Amino acid sequence: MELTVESLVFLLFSLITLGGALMVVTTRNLFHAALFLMLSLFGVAGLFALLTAPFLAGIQVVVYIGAIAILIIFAIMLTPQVTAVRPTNSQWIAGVVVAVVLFALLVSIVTPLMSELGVEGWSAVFTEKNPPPVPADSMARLGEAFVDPQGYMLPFEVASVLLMAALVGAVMLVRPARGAEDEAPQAGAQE
Amino acid sequence: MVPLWMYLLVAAGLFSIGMYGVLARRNAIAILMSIELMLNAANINLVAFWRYNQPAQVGGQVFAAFVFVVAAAEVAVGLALIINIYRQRRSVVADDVDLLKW
Amino acid sequence: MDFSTDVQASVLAVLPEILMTILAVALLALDVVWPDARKRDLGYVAGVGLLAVIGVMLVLAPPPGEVSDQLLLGGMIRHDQLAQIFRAMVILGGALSCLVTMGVPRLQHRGDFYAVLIVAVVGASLMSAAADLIMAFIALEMTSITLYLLVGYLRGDVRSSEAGLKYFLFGAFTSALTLYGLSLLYGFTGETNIYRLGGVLGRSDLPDGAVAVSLALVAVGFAFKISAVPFHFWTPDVYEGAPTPITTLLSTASKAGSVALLMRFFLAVFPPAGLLGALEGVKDYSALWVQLVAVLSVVSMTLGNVLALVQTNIKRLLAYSTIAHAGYILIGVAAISTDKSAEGAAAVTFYMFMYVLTNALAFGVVILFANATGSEQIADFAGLSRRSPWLALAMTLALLSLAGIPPAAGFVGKFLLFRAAVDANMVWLALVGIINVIIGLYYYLIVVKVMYMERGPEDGRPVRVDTPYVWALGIAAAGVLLFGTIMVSPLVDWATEAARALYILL
Amino acid sequence: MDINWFDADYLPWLILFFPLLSFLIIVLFTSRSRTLSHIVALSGIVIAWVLSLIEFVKVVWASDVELGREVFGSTIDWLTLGTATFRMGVLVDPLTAYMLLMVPLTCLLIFIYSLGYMRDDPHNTRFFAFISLFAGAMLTLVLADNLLMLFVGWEVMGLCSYLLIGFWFHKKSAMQAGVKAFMTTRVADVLMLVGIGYLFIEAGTLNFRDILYNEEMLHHLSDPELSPAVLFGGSVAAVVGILLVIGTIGKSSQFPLHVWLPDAMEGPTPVSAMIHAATMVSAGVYMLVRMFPLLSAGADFHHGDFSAPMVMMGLVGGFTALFAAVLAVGQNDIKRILAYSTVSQLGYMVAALGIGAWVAAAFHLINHAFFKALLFMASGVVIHAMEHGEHHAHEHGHPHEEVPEPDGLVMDYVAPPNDVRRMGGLLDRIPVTAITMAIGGLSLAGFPLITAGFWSKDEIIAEAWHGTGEGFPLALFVLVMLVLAALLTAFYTARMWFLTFWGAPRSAAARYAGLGSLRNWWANTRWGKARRLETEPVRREDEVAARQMEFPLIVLAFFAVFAGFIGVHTDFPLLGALDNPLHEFLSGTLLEHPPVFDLDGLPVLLSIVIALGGLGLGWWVYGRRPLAEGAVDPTERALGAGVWRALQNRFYIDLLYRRYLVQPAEWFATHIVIQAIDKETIDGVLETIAETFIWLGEAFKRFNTVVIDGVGDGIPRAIGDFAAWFRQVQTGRIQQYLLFVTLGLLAIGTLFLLQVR
Repeated sequence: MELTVESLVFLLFSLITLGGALMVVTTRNLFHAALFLMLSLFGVAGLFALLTAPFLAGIQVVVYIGAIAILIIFAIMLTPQVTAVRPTNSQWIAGVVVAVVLFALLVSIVTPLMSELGVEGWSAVFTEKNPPPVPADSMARLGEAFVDPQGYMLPFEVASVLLMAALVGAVMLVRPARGAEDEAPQAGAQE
Repeated sequence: MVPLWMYLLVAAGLFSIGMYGVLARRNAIAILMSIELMLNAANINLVAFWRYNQPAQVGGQVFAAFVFVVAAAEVAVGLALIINIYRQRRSVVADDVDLLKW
Repeated sequence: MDFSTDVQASVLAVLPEILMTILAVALLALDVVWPDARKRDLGYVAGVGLLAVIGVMLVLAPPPGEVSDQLLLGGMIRHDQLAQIFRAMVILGGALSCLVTMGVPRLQHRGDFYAVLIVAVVGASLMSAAADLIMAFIALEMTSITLYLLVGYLRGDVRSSEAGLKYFLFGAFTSALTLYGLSLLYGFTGETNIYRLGGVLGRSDLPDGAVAVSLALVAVGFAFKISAVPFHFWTPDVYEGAPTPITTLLSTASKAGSVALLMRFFLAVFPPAGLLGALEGVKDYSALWVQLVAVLSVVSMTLGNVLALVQTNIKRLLAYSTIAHAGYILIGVAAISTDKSAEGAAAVTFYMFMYVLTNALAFGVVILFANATGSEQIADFAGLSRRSPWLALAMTLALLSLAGIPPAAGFVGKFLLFRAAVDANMVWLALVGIINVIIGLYYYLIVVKVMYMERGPEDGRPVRVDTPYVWALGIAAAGVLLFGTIMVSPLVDWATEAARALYILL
Repeated sequence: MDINWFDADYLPWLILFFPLLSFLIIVLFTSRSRTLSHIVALSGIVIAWVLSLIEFVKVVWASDVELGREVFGSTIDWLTLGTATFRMGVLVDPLTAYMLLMVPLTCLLIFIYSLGYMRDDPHNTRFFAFISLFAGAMLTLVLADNLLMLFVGWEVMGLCSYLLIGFWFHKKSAMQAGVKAFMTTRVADVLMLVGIGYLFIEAGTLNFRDILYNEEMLHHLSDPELSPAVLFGGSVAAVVGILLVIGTIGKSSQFPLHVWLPDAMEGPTPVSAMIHAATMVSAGVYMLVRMFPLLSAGADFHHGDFSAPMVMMGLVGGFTALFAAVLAVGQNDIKRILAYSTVSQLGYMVAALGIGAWVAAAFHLINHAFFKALLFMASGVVIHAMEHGEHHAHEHGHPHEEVPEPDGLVMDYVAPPNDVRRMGGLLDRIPVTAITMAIGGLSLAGFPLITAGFWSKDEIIAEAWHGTGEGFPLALFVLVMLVLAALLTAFYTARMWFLTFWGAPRSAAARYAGLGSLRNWWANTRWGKARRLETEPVRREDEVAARQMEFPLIVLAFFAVFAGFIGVHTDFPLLGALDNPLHEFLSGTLLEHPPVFDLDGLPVLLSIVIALGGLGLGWWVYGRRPLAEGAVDPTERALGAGVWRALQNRFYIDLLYRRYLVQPAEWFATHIVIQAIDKETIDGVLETIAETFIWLGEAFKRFNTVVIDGVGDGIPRAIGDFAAWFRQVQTGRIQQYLLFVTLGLLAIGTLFLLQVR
């Protein structure tokens, strides 16, 4: 890979993404983890932009970083832990092993690595470097596809119903108790 | 441009890191964040494949957009459940939630 | 391949979903408008409304064989008999769940609960018709996300909340795995339509390993939904903790939709070479999933049955029974690849149909009983036959059906499944199934024994059965009995026709 | 639809419908009222019985026009699968008609008997519900026109037997016996179902007429060339046949699956009668009789060419007949004697089918049902009388003999009221029972010429004799086994009867035994006074109950004698004048009429000799000098010689037993020495024979306990242990679950990768 500006930018965003992700899963402080999550997601947004998908990059920033991550931060603040607990559980070593094995498995199939190591017919051949350019009206077509009955109108509508149901349910689940219909906290609610 | 497999490599890495987080983090919210990482890995895959294989179509982008929607709904629901648990137990450590077993 | 653009057909194809969405919104509105005292009737609105949707669907159903291969709405939906029959059972499962909800004091008057429940049913219904990866993913998530909520809906109840969290974490994790697999499949082929994917995949020069791994990733999501071992761990905990109507829904609608999607996906995306017209050089990946399904089937049946032997909570027992039944169903799924006469798929369809009814029946009785006594322990069922003979009889019918004893429908279902396996040259699988049926008998009959043979402390005090229950249990029991005896033929015919639609690949 | 339900074609539906209806009504509506439940149950079975008689008459009347080629029946389509259609239907051919004569009648009598017997039981209504279902299931099985429906009835009966054997569920042993019966028969049922499935795949139908009355089909199934199978001589018919025979081995409790039946005695006695005579075990043999054309397909057994299922039936049946007869000799529980006797008699029928004696097997099936139902119900009366006696003995100040009830199934345990050693002299107490039981016993033993049992048994032995004459080894084996078994049968029947009714009472309970009826009258006669019978006031309901129990005995005693005359060989002097209507009638069921062999005097003589010999031996040992129990009672002491003898006897068994365990070699010597010194030679020899059999019975019993029960109970326990251990994996910790999921994924992925390489 020759060092073009593009590849440098790619490396930068990749490092942000992966580094942020690593911090998310390792850092002790949950609040910091959420901030690193935002960082990592920002890296992903950068990768999207690099892939000429400005719309998705935009949503990534607005929805993920602007909404989801903020929601998570709120939740973290709503659930303060009394004591600073260990960040990892007792099976973290198994977790590392499993994650590494899975990574190796995925790498072996989606990169030409195995071919370069001389294993025939194993790895994928995703070595494409120069794809055709993205049409200029790509974003407009994307927008049309969402409302085109012969495009993706159905999933679009379904997704809206899904969001509605999720929000109704989530609100019902966390809204403060009201009247007799609501249940008194039970035995499990020890302090 | 950068070859396609590099994007896939980043996605695979992100996915595996997320998986480690799910398996190893104690805090339920941290687990939720790790799941978000995994979903983002899939999204990188989708967009990268779209860009390199068929930029003239919109399939990959649409797919990725729907993943956003689903992720948003999932986070909302997940956080509601976690807050609910917290109200009862004053703890969101996943391992402590083991009343139901055997 | 072009997708049909027929507007009328398109609307008809998603009419049940449209109607159900309207129903859900209407319930939310009524929840606000109606006075509290009347709110319990929301359950009738939901349950009867869903039943009406089935009616509308069946009345407007395409005549058999006419539109069996139509891909509509940009290829998102395939409107065929398979979708129809699975929709029918999904919605039926939902309707029965709504009716039995009316007996749960803390849920019966909550319009939002019914609305979310119906959205879950919409998701499951879309799963049975989805013909596109995007649609399938959205439908899958729609069911899952709403079910996470519903499982944890009892706010003050520690067990419900815990079950909700567990189901959520398990589901979100496996759906991430599935999504990754789907993204790879999309990437390898550039296609999202299930029916186009198969052809592209078969003719591509992709490395086999890549396809195999993506298949494994996707399979995890399906295995989770139908709770096959080793992706079953959530099942007992969630079944026990969830509000029982939701347990009913989990084991009926959610499972049925997943089974439909599973069959459609495997058969269309990784078709056996013969189905693609035996072109030269077409790759055949079907052996992979057939083996996987067969192995999952064996371990699910065996572990499910064996672990059920040691349970004392009836909901947990039924959870392990569900795992075992996932194994039985997978017997039929394993048989669908080699068998052009569609027997395997027909057997699975029939089995699922009867399973929906049977489980609704069993859980209905469990809810009633739990409300009356506050207990879900098997031991507390002692003397039920003296307290409420009808209830005991209904439960016995459900258990006989699960155990596969005539005259309940379960017998025919198991028979068809095993026959399909034998016809597909998987005699060993059928034999494992039969051995498992014998093991299973034991724990089902223990419950029967407890109900009929033992005396409880409250002998003679009948369990009160409300009107909605009479309806729900009556429908389910009649179904179990009729589909096991005189109505077998019509249902098998329908299932066979549905199964044939599965094999028409575009 | 315009159906005349009283047409012979549709009537069978009604026959099986009413008992099932009674079951539903009792369970759902009348379970709180005893009287109503009784009425419902009784009306159900009475209607079934009357309709069966009508059907039977119609069939016999129609048999002028070649019944067999024309049969009655109707079918409905039940399940269509592609080209194959399952139909549910009823069929009445001569064999069914013959069964219809027996099944509803016996069931009805058992119902009447149960009215009296179960009078004081708190779960009375439930009992009637179950036996109604049981009867309905049996009628379904008998009337079915295809194997699938037969199997449905078969399974429902299995369920009922489980419920009924475990009816007294507060007794742990009863519960365990129920489970054991169910699980044991299930094993065989599953194999049978596999056979049915295989038959369906090969034949495309399960309808009896399409398979069994269809030469082409039978030929197709039995020809290894046309339809090759994997095992057993290469024909489908053979494989299916063997699987069906296995089904019967379980259902009719043939060796080695006979273990459940003796324990099944834990159920109420009417249930035993039901299971052992009218329904369950007969169903197994009935199925074989029904499927005989398939079992014998392709074999020319008249010329020594037996098919694999037939050889299997011959070997299993023959062995079981003798094996169970030996066991019966060693029992002290009156119901267990009868239980083993049933096993033995069923072995007779199975063996008879093995050598092709089809008509004889069916004949014996019916006769056996009559006299065995009689014997069981009579034994129930005996037990009732003994319990009654125990109660009264207690009231009269006799110490209550406390035998602690065992915790679960114990082979050795004999409930006090069932123990023949504690009986004796019941003849005066329950004379009607004693006499009817004697008739039943004689029929079982095959008392020559006048009992039903003689004619059917004789016919089986005659056919075996004929086969032996032709030089078939299988026939010789069956002949030897059956003759020995017949000898033992007569012997243990005599032993049981004499121990129960003869001589003097051997316990307080026996002395006060009675039903509270007839007894007063009896006791006031001079003879009764001479024997110092106790009197007591009789309550009216006791009187009614006693009649309810005795009436069925009398009816059955009639059949135990006269049911045999319809099957007497035409050439038989005098009685042959009846012209053997049975053979002619039943033959219509088969495609190829079974041949009638010429009457041979030798086997008849042999039958007479063994029956009389066995009975004589029994009389010599038990009747001539009746057994008495220790010198508790002055009356017993008066029979000094007998008491001494009894003591000697008991001591002797213990000694033998102990010696055998300690010093096998010394045992024989001591045995001979004692015989030589102490006893007259002939007595000694006879004693030895009797004792040997008893000892053998004990030994078999041990074998049963240790080996067969051990394995049968061991496997379920192992599964349970595994489950309890594996359960630990479900820790409730979500992340551990997810780890397992990931491991599963990795395993699948790795295996896939290895495979595509």
